[in-house]
Formats: sequence, C-alpha cells, structure tokens
Amino acid sequence: MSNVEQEDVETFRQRARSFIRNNLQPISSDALVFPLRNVRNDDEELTAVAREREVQRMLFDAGLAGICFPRKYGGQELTPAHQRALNEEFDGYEYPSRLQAPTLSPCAAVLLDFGSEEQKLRHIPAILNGEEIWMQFLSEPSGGSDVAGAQMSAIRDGDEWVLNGSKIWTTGAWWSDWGLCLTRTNWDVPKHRGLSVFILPIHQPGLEVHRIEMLNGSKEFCQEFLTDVRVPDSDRIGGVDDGWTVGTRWMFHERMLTNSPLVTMPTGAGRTSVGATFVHAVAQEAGRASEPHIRDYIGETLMLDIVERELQRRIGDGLATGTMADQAAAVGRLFSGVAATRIRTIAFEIAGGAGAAWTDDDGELAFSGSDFLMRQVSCIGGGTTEMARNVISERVLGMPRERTLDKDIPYRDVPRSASSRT
Amino acid sequence: MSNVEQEDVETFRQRARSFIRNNLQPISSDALVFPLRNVRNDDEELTAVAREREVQRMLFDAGLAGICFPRKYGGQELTPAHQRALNEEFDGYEYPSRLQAPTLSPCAAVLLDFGSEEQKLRHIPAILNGEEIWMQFLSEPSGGSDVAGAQMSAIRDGDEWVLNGSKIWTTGAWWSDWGLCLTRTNWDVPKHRGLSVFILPIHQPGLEVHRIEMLNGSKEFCQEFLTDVRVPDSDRIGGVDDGWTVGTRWMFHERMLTNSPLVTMPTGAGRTSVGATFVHAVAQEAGRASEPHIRDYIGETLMLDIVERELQRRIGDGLATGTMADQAAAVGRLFSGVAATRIRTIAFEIAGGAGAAWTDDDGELAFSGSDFLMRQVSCIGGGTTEMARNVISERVLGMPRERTLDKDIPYRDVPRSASSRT
Amino acid sequence: MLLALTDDQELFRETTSKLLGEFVPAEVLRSLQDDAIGFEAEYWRRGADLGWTSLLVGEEHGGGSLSGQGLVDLTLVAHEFGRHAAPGPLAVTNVVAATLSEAGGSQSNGVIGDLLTGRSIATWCFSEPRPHDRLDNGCLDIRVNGDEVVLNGVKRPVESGHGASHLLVSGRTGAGYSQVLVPAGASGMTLATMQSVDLTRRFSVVTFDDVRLPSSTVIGEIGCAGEQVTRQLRRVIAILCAESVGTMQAAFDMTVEWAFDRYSFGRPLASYQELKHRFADMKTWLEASHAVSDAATLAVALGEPDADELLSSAKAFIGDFGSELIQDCVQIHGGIGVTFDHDLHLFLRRHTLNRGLYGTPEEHRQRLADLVTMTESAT
Amino acid sequence: MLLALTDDQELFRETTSKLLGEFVPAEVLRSLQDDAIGFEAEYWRRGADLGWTSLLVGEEHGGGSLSGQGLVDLTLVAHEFGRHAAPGPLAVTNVVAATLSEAGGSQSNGVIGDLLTGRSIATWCFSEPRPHDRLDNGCLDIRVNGDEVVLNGVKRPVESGHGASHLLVSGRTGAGYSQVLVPAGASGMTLATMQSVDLTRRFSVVTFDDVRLPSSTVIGEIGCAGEQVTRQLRRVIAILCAESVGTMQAAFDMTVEWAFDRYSFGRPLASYQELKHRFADMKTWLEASHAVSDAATLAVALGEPDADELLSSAKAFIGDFGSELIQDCVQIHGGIGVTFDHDLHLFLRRHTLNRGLYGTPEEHRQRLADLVTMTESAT
Repeated sequence: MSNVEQEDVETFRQRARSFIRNNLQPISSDALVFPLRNVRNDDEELTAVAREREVQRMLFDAGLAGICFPRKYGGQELTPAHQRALNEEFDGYEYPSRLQAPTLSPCAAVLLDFGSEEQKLRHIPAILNGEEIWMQFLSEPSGGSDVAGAQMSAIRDGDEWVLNGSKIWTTGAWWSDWGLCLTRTNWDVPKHRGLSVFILPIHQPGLEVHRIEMLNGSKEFCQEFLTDVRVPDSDRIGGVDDGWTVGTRWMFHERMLTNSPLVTMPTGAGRTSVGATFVHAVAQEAGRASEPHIRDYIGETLMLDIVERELQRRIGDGLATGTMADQAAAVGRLFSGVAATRIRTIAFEIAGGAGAAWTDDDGELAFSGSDFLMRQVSCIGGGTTEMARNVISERVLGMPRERTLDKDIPYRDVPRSASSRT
Repeated sequence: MSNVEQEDVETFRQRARSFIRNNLQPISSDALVFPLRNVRNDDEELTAVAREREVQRMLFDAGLAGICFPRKYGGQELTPAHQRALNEEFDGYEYPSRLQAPTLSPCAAVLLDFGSEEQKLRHIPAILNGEEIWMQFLSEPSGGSDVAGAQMSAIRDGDEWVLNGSKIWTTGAWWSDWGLCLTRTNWDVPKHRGLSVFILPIHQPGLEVHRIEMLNGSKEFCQEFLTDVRVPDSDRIGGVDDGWTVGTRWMFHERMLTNSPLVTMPTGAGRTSVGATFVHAVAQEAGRASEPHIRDYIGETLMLDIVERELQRRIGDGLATGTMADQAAAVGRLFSGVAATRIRTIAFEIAGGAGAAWTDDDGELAFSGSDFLMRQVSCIGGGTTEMARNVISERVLGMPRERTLDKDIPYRDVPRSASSRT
Repeated sequence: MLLALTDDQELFRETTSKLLGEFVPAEVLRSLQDDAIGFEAEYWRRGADLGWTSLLVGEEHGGGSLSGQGLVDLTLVAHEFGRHAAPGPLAVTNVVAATLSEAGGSQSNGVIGDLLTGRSIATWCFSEPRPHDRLDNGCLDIRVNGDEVVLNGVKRPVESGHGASHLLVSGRTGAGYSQVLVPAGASGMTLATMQSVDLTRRFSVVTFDDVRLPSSTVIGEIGCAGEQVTRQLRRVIAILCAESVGTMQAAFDMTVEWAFDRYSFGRPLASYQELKHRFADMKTWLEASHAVSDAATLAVALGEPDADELLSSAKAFIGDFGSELIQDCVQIHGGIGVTFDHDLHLFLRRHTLNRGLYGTPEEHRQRLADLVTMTESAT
Repeated sequence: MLLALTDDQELFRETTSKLLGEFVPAEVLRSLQDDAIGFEAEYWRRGADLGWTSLLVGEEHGGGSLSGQGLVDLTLVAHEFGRHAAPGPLAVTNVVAATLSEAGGSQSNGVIGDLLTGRSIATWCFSEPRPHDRLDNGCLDIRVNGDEVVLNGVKRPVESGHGASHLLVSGRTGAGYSQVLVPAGASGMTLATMQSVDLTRRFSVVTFDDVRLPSSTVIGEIGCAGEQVTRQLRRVIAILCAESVGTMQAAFDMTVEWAFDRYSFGRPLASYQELKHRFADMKTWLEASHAVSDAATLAVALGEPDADELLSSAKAFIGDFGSELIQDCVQIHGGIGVTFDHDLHLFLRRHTLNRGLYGTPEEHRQRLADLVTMTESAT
C-alpha cells in the first residue's frame, strides 16, 4: 500500500456521486438484462464505443478510474469498499460497460498479475484512460469448455513468435485494440504444459476479424483468423510453456465477473431490480399484471434479483476476506446464469402467443420470443454453467476430479473428436 | 403356443367384466397415488392380504389369473392384449395388488425364464392361485444402486448351501412366503461372476424379519437377517456363479413394472386419472379449486397422468413388437418416478400452511405434509431414477458406460466405502 | 411418430422426407428469411402432388387417405415438416380443405381443387388480438344483412395471410359461431405483416372493416358452426403437435451425434455422466411426446370422447418439455448453438412458434383443469 | 449464517451448539415424538441461561445483545437450532418478549422475567384458519367493553399453545390491530392439539369464545398495534429463515460426507459427475440462502426500508430451494434416507414446517409482486 493518506469511503462516495450526476446520463437498465438483443446497428455501436471511451477518460481525469489499481499505473489504489461505493453511485447512470469486462478483468487483471513492469506501464494507464480496449483471445472453435486445449500455434522465430490459428467468442473484437492470447508453444508435452500467453494488437496484417451472426441477428461476437501473425517475445506474458499458470488466474478473474474489485458495474442495489422491472413491464404490456399467476412470476423475479445481489455480495466479501477460496466465484456465476435463463423464460411465458408472432407496437412483448430463443446464452457465455458446476464440486467441495484422458500424453496425441480419431 | 382355440379379446373382456362386477368391490384409487401412507395397522394389513389371496384364488378359479403364463403351470396362455383388456376392466375395482409385483414379476417371471421344470410346476401354480406370495431378496444395506455388489454369502456344504447376510427393502416380507435371493458364491472373481440365485421360504429358523419404520411411521418394508440358513441345491435358480445372467433379466422385469404382461394392474384408462382426481380433491379441501394458479396445477397433473399412460402404452407396444430394446422400460420408470414426485409436490403447494400443521378434519390436506416428506420414495423404490438414467443413456442411447473400478478385480478386493478402505 | 407404419405410410413419409431434403435444406431455409411468402410455389406444388393437401379431403372431392385415417397420415407429413423445419402452411391449408370438403356445396369445389394441386393455399383466421387472445375468446362479428354477410373485427396471427387465395374466417353471429370463406383482396380486408420467431412461416394481422360478401360464402350454417370450429381446432393442434415432435426429434438426433463426435478433455461429451443423464431425461420427454401426440391424433381422427384431454395434454406437454429439450440441446452445443449458421435454431424456432399458436401450455392446462372439474362434479 | 462472527458471537454459537448436542441429540428428538410439550423444562432453562431468550429484550428488563443487534445474535442461535433440529419455541418466545419489553408497562415485568430465566415460555397467536389463513388476513375480534377487552375468534397454528404461560393474541379492533396478552387458562379459551410435520414442535388450534380480560392486558395501544404486529412478523420470519438455513446446512453436510464415504461400483459417490453437479447446485442454493437470510436479518434489525423485500425474498427462496436441496439429499441417500432411524428427516421436517409457517413461498412471492407494483407505479 502507498503511504498517501487514503480518501475515506464516504468522501469518495460524495465525490463520485457529484461527478456522476453532473457529467453522465441517466439510463434505462434493460440493457443489463438482455445484452445480446439485436437492437443497434454498426454505426450506433461505434458511437456508443466512442462515448464509452470518452466517459472512461472523464472518469480517469476525475480520479474515478482504476479504483483498485496501483497509482503508478494510473489507478487510485483504493479499496474494494470504494469500488463498491462507486458501483452503487453508478446505479441508473451510463457507465463504460464495454471497457469493464474483459478489458479491466480478466485482461488488465492478468497483466497486473503476470506482466513485466514495462508491459504494465505501457498498457494499464492506456486501459484506464480509455485508449485501449482489450479482448480475450481464449476460446477456440474446436475447444468448447476445454480452454487449456488451445490449438492456436505459436512457433518461435528468433526474437519473435509466429501465430497461426483461430479464436472465437470475442465480444466486439472489431472495435477493440488489443488481445490477450493463449497459444500452444509445445505439442510434445501434456496439454497444460505446452501453453504460452501473448498480447497483440488486433488490427494488423494477418489478423482477420470475422463477425459472427447470432440467431437473432446480433453481431457482437467475433471470430479471428490468425495467419503468420508475428509477435515479439517482449509481448509474452509469463514463461514459455508456462501459460497455464497464467491461464489459471485468468480463469479465476473471468469467474469473478461482477465480484471483481477491478470492475465498475452498477449494483442495481436500489429499491427495484432490473429483472423485476422488466418482467413487470412485460406483464403490463400483456394486460396481465394483476393476475395472481403472473404476479407469482413477478415476485419470483424480484426474489431472484435480490438473492443474486446478496449472494454476489457474500461471495465478494468471502473472497476479499479470504474466508472463501478463489473458486467460490463459480457459485455466483452459476446462480446468475440460471437466474437469467429463468427470467427470460418467465417473460416469454407471460407474453403468451405474442412470443410466437408479434407486431412492432407490442412493446416489450415484441422481444420476448427472440429473447427466449437466445435464452441459453447466459448459461454459455463466459464459461458454461457446466464448467462452473465442475469447479464448485471439485475445487470448492473437494470432490474427485473428472477423469481426463488427455493429461499425461503429448497434446498432439490427444483425440479431439470422433472424426479426427478415425 | 398351445393348439387350443384361443379366446378372442372381446369375449375375454366380457367374461372378465362380468366376473369383476359380480364378485369384486369397487374401490377408490387413492391407494395408487400414495402407496406408502401410514394408514393401516397390522391387523388391517393382514386382513387385506388374506382378502387378496382370496381374490387371487377366485380369479384363478375363474380362469382370470396368469393370463400370459403357460397353461401347464396354471396360466391362461393368452396374449398381452388380453392382459390389457383385463387391466382395463379392473379399473375402479379391488384387485390383488400385493400379489402382482414382486410376486408375478419379477419373481415368477424369473422362475419362468430360468427355473427348472420341477421348480416351475411346484411354485407357479401356487403363485397363481394365491397360495404363495414372493419377495425379492435383492437389495442389501450396503448396496445402494449396485445390486450386483451383493454380499449375502452362500457357501456350499454338500447338497446344501449355507446363507449368511442381510437383505433390505422387501415390501411386506412379514406376510410373504418365499424369497428370490441373490447371493455371492465366489469372492475371488470379479463382482458379476461370483453370484448365484436361490429360492427359499421366508418363515424358517435363522431368517429373522425386521420391520423397517419409515419416517412417516409406515412399516411396509422389511429387512431380513439370515444366519446359517440352509438351502438345498435343488432350490438354486440358474448356474453356480452365473447369477448375473439371472440378475440381468430380473432387473429387466423389475423395470417393466406396469408394462409387464404378467402383471394385473388397473390402467386408470377411464375418463379421469388418479393424480388429477387427488389433486383436485386437495384443492377443493383448501377452498382454492377455482384459483387460476391452482387450476394450472390441476391441469398439469392431468397432463402428467395422461402422458404417462400413453408413454407406458407406447413402451409396452415397443417391447411387445420388438421395436424397442428391453432396456427402454427404464424410460417409463424414469417418467413415473419424476411425475409422482411432482404430483406430491403440487398437492403440498396447494395445501399451503396445512402442509406444515393440520388437524384431522382437514381431510385430504392432512396428508399433504407427510406425503411431501416421503416424496422421493417414487424416485428411489424399485431402482432409483439415477439408475434408470444410466440405463437409458448407456443401453438405449448407447453412450459410453460409466467407469467402474470393480470390474476386473476379485470382489473381495473392491473398496466398499471410504471407511472400509482406510 | 407412430412406432409402426404400414408400408404405404412408410413410403409416403420417406418420399416426403426426400422432397424436403431436396427443396428446403437448411441453407435454403436461411435464404428464405426475408422472403415475403417463405417458400417457392414449385416446392408446394410438388408436395401437393405427393398428397400433402389431400389427406383430409373426401374422395368425392379428389382427396383420400392412405390408412383410412387421413389425419394420422397427415401427421406423418407434419413430423417430417418438423424434422426439416419445412416452410408452408401445412396445418391451416389442410384444415380449411377438410372443412370445405365436409361442408359440401358445389361452389367450394374449385377452391378445393386448387388446394389439392397446390396451385393455391388457404388459411384459417381464428385467433384474435389481446384481450381476446385466449382460446375460445374471439369476438369477430359476422352479421347477416339480406343475402350478404358483413364481417367486422381483427384476426391475428393469421398464417400465410399474404399468400392465401382464400381465408376461412371464424366469427360470432350473436351467441353462435359462423364461418365465411373470404377471397383474397376482398374489399374492406387489410393485411399487416407480423414478425415471428420462425424463419419461413409468415403471419399477418387481418382487419375486417365492413367486409361484405354474398351469403354463399358462408361455410356450413350461419350461427351453427361451433362444431366445425372445434373440429378445425382439434385438427390443427394435432398437426402442430406432430410437427413439434419432429423438431424435438431433429434437435435431439443432432445433439446425440454431436455428443459422440465432440471430445472434451480427450473424451467424447457422450461419456460425461451429467450429460448422459440429461440425454436420458430428453429421451424420456421425447418418447412421451411421441406417445401423447400419436394418441391425441388417433383420438381426434376417431372422434373419441377423450380427444380434448389428450390434445390439451399433448399441446401442454410438448410445448413445455419440448422447449426444455431443445434449449438443452442448445446448451450442450455451447456458443455455436446460438449462431445463425448453425441448424439448431431452425428447430427451436419452429417449436417455439407452434408452442405459442392455438393455446400456450398454460392455456391448455387451464382447459385440462376444466375437464377435471367437469368430471369430478359429474361423479 | 454470517461469514464473519465476532469472538463473542462465535463463543455464543459454540456454547449453544454444545448444549444442543448434549441435550437434544437425534435419539432424544426421536424419543420426544409423542411428548406433549416436545422438550424438557431443564433443557429450556439451560438455554435461557445462555441467553436464548434475552437477546431482543431491553437491558432495563434484564436482556441485552452481544453485538448491539440482538436479532442478528439471535439468528446464530436459530441457525444452531436448525443444524440440530432442536425443540422449543425459540422464535415466538423471543418475539413476544421483545414486544413486551418495547411496549413497557410494569405489569409485563414479571412475565418478561420468567421468559428470560426460561421458567416459562410465551407464544404468539397470529395465523388463522381457512379462509383467513393467508398472511394479513386475520379477523379475530378484539372489542373494548368498559375496562375489559373481549376476544372472539380462532387462531391456528399456535406454536406451543399447550406449554405457554402467556399467549400474545393479535386481532382486529375495527380497522385497526390490537394485541392482548392472554394468560394460560383464561376462561373461554380452548386449545385443541394439531399434528405437524415436525417431531418436537407442537401446535394448537386456540379458540377464543368471549374471552374477557382487563384492559391492562392490552399491549400497546388498542387499535394501533399494526406496527407492533409488523415488527413481530418481520422478526419471526428472520428467525425462521435462519433456522431453515441451519437445517439445509446440516442436511448438506451429512450428504457430502455420505458421498465421500459411500462407494458404488468401486468408486465413491462423490466421484460421479451427475451427483457432483447436483452438489454444485445445492452449494449454490445454500450460499444464496445464507446470503439473503443474513441480509434480511440485518435489514430488519436496522429497520431498513428494504427489509420487507429482503425478508420475503428470503422466505420464498429458502422455502422453495431449501425443499429441493433437502429432498435431493434424501434422494442421494436412497431408501435409508426416508427411514425413521436416519437423521435426515429431522431436518427435512423442520424445514418443511418453517416453510409453511408465516407465509408459504407462494404468499411471499405475491408480497414481492406487490412491492414491485408499488415501486413501478411510484416511478
């Protein structure tokens, strides 16, 4: 910790509040419930990104960015309690959501954990002031939940590495700047022992960004194709072939999500909560808000909102005080995925026939059908709920690990599909 | 098949109908929904058993017992279609339920499959005329779902075998006559290869029947303790150490349950169905039968009743015509377990506070709490739903078998609990 | 689908399946996303040649079934439609054709003929907008005025409203039901396009503003069409259920295959117990859906007294458990399963659409509860 | 339970746990099944000595908390009660003691003193029979007649009605609420025994037939006890929730242990992925229950404006998900888990009891919906 006198939480909160109210726009909270609705075109998306970079810069200049980052990298070096106060003050206001995850966490978090001093000084201030938006180059098309099974190849060539392969499920890589990339540098050792991590600019020759079209038309996600992309060895994070050491922390930061003290995210801690507000609006639109059966759904939604908030708070406290193991973050991830799925289902149930066919003047109802088609996204994105359950049972409860058949053999000999096998 | 001219189904149905209506009592169907309610004392139970033996004898004399059993063993040698007609005619009438499962199936079914001619001639007619009620001596206290892990020991002594050990979860062993018993005759080979099956009278020296008290006070289930019980080798079913060949069919017959053409069971195929009738009565008692939310539950219950009936019918057809593998019976077992659990939960939900505390004049409501405490019984008894899911995924869908660590080692070396291991 | 088909039925099912595989593979479906009609005329004509639209029509009108139970035969087509997420107004065209054939009257002969050859399609205007959007809640007014009938009201969603040559409109004449066969382009009738979860099925809001037609367009007796409407509703639900079971089967089959092919941590997904157990649940729901759908269809075909309770059980069960089944298929596929280029959503869409038409699961549970109450108060 | 206890709190929790383990192990609970009161007087006195009944009572009456928030401290006791399925009217005795202490008035001093020492117990008469069995639906009449009050009505279920020296009765005086402290044996008051799912908690139907008492038995102002009743309800729900979380914790811990110890097919149950994933779900529900229970308790203790939404969220969530958790523990145990000799049902019973008292999950979801409507129409 630094020796500078620390601003107390209340003073900080007042400062944050006055900045936010004087400089930022109030927003509706729908975007929080259904992040993947296909409601913005590309121009609007780019405008939104630009505004968020601007807001991040304003926060940086106002001393409200990087609350728990060290001062020497442009942060405030304050405590999770300060971050929480900031989150509470952001409730109901615009905030630079695209710069939080994955830029601040896991990317900047991994840089903090494993980056060299040069790397940190070069990138973290640029991240905190909104200049650099980062993406995780982590998942691969063939990979599913097995992130350590990366097949993106990196081959050393003097002081450089040559990368070839494909990454997938990067949100908005087309408007982002840097990628944190897990690669395979050694195929002759077991899977976890042949990985290395690099950072690289996204917009460069040999790196093609393809926009993935989701079933509802949304194109937020991208897939990247790397062909002979050269990365200097100075942009390696962690040791050669020791990428899984980095990867383990990386996974931890990913599971932390809203619990991370590195991330600014409105708590929704006010009197109402986004899910219940949304479901209530759907019920009103359907003219059914007073039916007891529908009220049961509305009540259930508020319950899920509140229980999730309190659960995340408990986990946050547990992680902060060390009474819970790092892997307990998976408990929050599991709950939030299942709860979001349930809330989409409830809205769809309330919408009735309008979930199947609708007109534009059906208001909130008009989204219920395609939201329902996208329902599982909340249990897939950011690590599946299945993986969360594995982590909870094995790492939190200490139950025997699932048998893997790829542990003690060279990765090149691991069967990767029935077809590849035959 | 015999050469005797076969009675056609309609004639048979008319004959069955007139016998049933002229000789048997109409009954309420509640017993079908909640077989484990603690509502009868021992005297009443024994009276009921005696009446069922009597009814079975009447059916036997009327040519309505053992519809699909060979004539030479006292059966009718008719078809599953005849059995189904009989089941339909029994709808709403008393029937000898205690003589169906496990006496007729799996026990008599296993005798038919593997018994010697002498064994069949001795026992099957006695079963069909109500003289002999049989029990499965199958599960063991240490066994859980792993029935092939039997530890009941049988040691050869000349022309006899000496049995020692304990069996559990036999329904009503205290009023039954014979047991079909899975034993271990060889500890030095892998688990499935050291088993043998015997039949033995239940009421004999050295065989102590202990009544198990369920949490709701019901004492239908028993545990048996065998101490040096001697069984002649002529009462062995199948080969020495080849008991798993018998066991596999035994398990099949157990999963068949209501689909077995050997078993008489009212179909509930009439206009109403037991679950919905029951749930509707609970809702009326609670004064809530007209609330839309409660009507949703009532509708769901009727749906489950009807879908289960049609599913069982489809599986029955599939098994009879060979379009489905034997193991498909597990599909019906899984559905019925889950549906029964759901129906108990629904009744409990409708009862509201009366599920927690009640008076005797609360009618149907008075059972909802303790029924709920016993809810899982329908997913445990007769093979757990977990085992059914294993069978469906592995044997019906052909997915890879779960890894077992007890397959290729002598059974005496298999770890049976963490405590036994250390 | 039925466990056992006759040779004729199996051939018919197979020919249908082949035609669908040829004309409307997944890439074609995706390309039809923005098509106004949702299918090519040639496709529909070829299907009609196979008999898609003639199974419920009497032989005197040129129709005929394979097995004697045209509805049962038709659900084989519907099942294949589900398995291919195929386009075209299968249910409504058939239901209208059946009613026209049963109602007799020579002036329908031409319409029936065109439906049989696939030259034109027809649709049924049944559901209405909120607050009249629940089953049996419609209020479109059909008034007799001399030798004319006058229609006022709104129907939605109406399937293939834009492509149909004729719209069979159900409405009220006082306390009774009437049905009128309205030709496309009738004066006072306006159509507005709706959006739907499905890629190729099209729906409209159809507004009737003093639409005047000769009395000869009335199908059946004025004010006495209640039974006709009930029969149509039963048939359309049976067809939709069979189609939905087809979507479930397709999604399930794809996902089983995926589970065998895809490896994670050196093992096929199909070897993970937690997934195996989910597949076991899905298999159970799938078989149950086949069973209740087939039983309901047969009961409707034979006019059994328990047809309604079977139908509502089927619609409610297939709706709810089918959603869970297909969504779990999505979950098991992971991110790829929610992309536009993957085929899974084609089945999820079709299932979701059918779930919402002609009564949601919730509405059918309420109908089932009504049946319980009726039975219990009768005993 | 709270993640972090002070040393005082931890000592208190531990001493309570030890006393429960000593006085009411599972065999004792089973033996109390047919006991009229459900616990031994000595047991309760020893608990009172530890402070079980004094945490909500003001210091001026001899009470006092450990942490400054008596309700928070009391939920530690409740949690241990849940973990041991312990007997005794913990919630109602404390809630009555708190109200008497807050209402002041010297004539309650003796009653409070006896409650603090554990010499006697008190109970609260709140819920009423159908059709007045929903929350806030009571109609027991409390009428002022000169310097007397007259009670007419029925209360059920009333916890420990037979053992209580005093019954705090909530009722209506016109549109307002009143509360009267009725001594055991009051003329016109009759008690009938109820049955319950719990082994040791006892309940009665209490009928008030023109029960006349001096006005001095009124606690607080006549007709103005609404806030008192609300406070009591909040406290009793907070205590019940904490106790229920304790039952979930106990069932979960037992079952995790079982899964490690029990082998099937040569492997511990805990190595089966399908079970592991169910344990992961249970762990999630358990942590969520702890979290919302603690947050609700603190909000009630501090009088926060969101206390009601937290409480109803806790009561609904813990009720529903707790049932599923404990029932799944039963399922994992198999047949042994539904036998009387096994301990699991002790926790299932207590949880099921608490779920049904002071509002089922369904009722609390309705309350939450009311809160949403209020908030949304305010904005």
